[in-house]
Amino acid sequence: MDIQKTEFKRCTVVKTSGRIDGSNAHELAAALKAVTAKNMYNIVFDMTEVNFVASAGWWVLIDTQKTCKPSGELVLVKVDKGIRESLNLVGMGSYFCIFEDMTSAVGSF
Amino acid sequence: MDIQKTEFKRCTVVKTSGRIDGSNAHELAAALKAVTAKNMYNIVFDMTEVNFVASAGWWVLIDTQKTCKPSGELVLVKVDKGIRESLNLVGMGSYFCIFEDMTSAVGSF
Amino acid sequence: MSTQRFSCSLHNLEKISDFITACANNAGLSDVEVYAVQLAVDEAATNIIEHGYGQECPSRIDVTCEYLNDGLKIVIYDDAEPFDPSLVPEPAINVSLDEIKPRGLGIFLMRKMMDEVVYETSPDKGNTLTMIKHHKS
Amino acid sequence: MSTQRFSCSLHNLEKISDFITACANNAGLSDVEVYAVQLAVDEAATNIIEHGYGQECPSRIDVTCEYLNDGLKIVIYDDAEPFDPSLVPEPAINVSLDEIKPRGLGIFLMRKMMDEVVYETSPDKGNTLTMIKHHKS
Ligand SMILES: Nc1ncnc2c1ncn2[C@@H]1O[C@H](COP(=O)(O)OP(=O)(O)O)[C@@H](O)[C@H]1O
Ligand SMILES: Nc1ncnc2c1ncn2[C@@H]1O[C@H](COP(=O)(O)OP(=O)(O)O)[C@@H](O)[C@H]1O
Repeated sequence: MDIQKTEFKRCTVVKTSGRIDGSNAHELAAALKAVTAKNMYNIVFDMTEVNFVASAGWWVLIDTQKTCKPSGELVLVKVDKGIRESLNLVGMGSYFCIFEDMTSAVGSF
Repeated sequence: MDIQKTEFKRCTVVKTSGRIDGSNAHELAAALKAVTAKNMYNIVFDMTEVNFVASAGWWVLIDTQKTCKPSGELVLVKVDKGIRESLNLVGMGSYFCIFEDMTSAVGSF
Repeated sequence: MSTQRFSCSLHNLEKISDFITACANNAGLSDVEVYAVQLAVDEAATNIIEHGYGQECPSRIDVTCEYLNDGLKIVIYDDAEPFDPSLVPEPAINVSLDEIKPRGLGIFLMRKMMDEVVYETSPDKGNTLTMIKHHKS
Repeated sequence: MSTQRFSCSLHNLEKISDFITACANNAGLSDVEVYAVQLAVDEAATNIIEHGYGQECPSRIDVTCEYLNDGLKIVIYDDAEPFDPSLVPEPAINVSLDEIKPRGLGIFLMRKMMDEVVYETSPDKGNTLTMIKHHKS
């Protein structure tokens, strides 16, 4: 799993691509923990190139959101329609602000 | 001259397209003054679709930069090669931070 | 009808997904329906590998796609210990972020994503999970 | 060689640019060289309209493109009052933002952008500005 991080003045953008499932969710968890461990709690997760998120992936993001709040927040960018619908179906859509573009996400911090 | 403004939490993005010359530089000036008049001194000027800037245009941007600093700053995004070279040639390149992409520009505030 | 056998590693989740995605597309499901099938099958296979086989991987998972007139039937077979889903509690949904407890969404998601989800198990014949997705129209 | 006449409105700057851009492309100039010609001509035409004719617009500007073996020659003619560029002070360049004073960059830019810039003027024959841009190689 290839994970890129970009630090901006007020937030860190984390980006990966492809599938997030039971085989690699722990890698994403480690990458996000490395960010919050530096007390950086404003995180933008760029999902432009993510095409699948199993519940194992959502638990990682929910866990990160719990760590970030209330001092900061994890927000999502460019969430694919199918992914978004599955998130809403289990009532988890309300845990994340979802932005349509990167600029708006970074500009929200 | 079509000018779009988008307000983010820490900065305002101003975007136009085409030519900035003696015939329309005053329109850009008015749009930028409307931003600084609201005490918003962090401005990103999106030049992705700007293909020509005469000195009349640079004076507007320099004037805005003087108003913004030191409380804020006017930064430029996606400056075309020819435009950038002409700016450097007259020693004005140093007046502006130039970003390659929107996210970095907005993320700098 | 088409069956593929996968060894029980989490690293095969993507291969399983590729297989059932092709089936779901062939069955004429819409993009959102295809995603629903992908998610349900992924959660099911993950459970079998993690909970059923306990990551021990002595065996395999058989996935069968069967085209129906109005959609797709997927059968997932494993020979791990018998699993009785009626013993699994319903997850708490629509709770606040503070209250939510990790895990326990897989089976719930499968039921939400698919039109039918049936677990059959017997000590000698293993576990058979049958899931059906109908087209919308 | 090709000449076009433009009425002296700032709104014609774009048309003037379109004309000389086509010439510069035909002359085989590179993108950066074309931009240099666009900028020099735009500054020159703006000066004629703003300072020469003082926005009064009683007359016109003639722009001529002439292809050279090694580049492009542009001649801009107006019949406004005679203009003597030797009276124009050099702008202060590379000063800090606080110190920079607006305006006075046009002629400087023209000279930087073009290889030759020659002003000729006479009370009866008007002002002729000749600018040459050579290709790099
Ligand atoms: N195929 C299976 N074999 C054995 N146990 C299972 C199986 N599927 C689910 N379970 C049990 O049911 C529980 C709930 O499963 P599920 O809803 O998928 O959530 P999760 O896998 O996140 O815990 C699991 O924690 C496990 O104890
Ligand atoms: N074609 C012209 N006719 C009359 N005056 C001119 C002409 N071009 C330039 N000038 C004079 O020279 C000055 C400097 O011109 P220039 O370097 O282009 O800067 P700017 O136009 O920004 O003042 C002008 O302010 C004007 O007084």
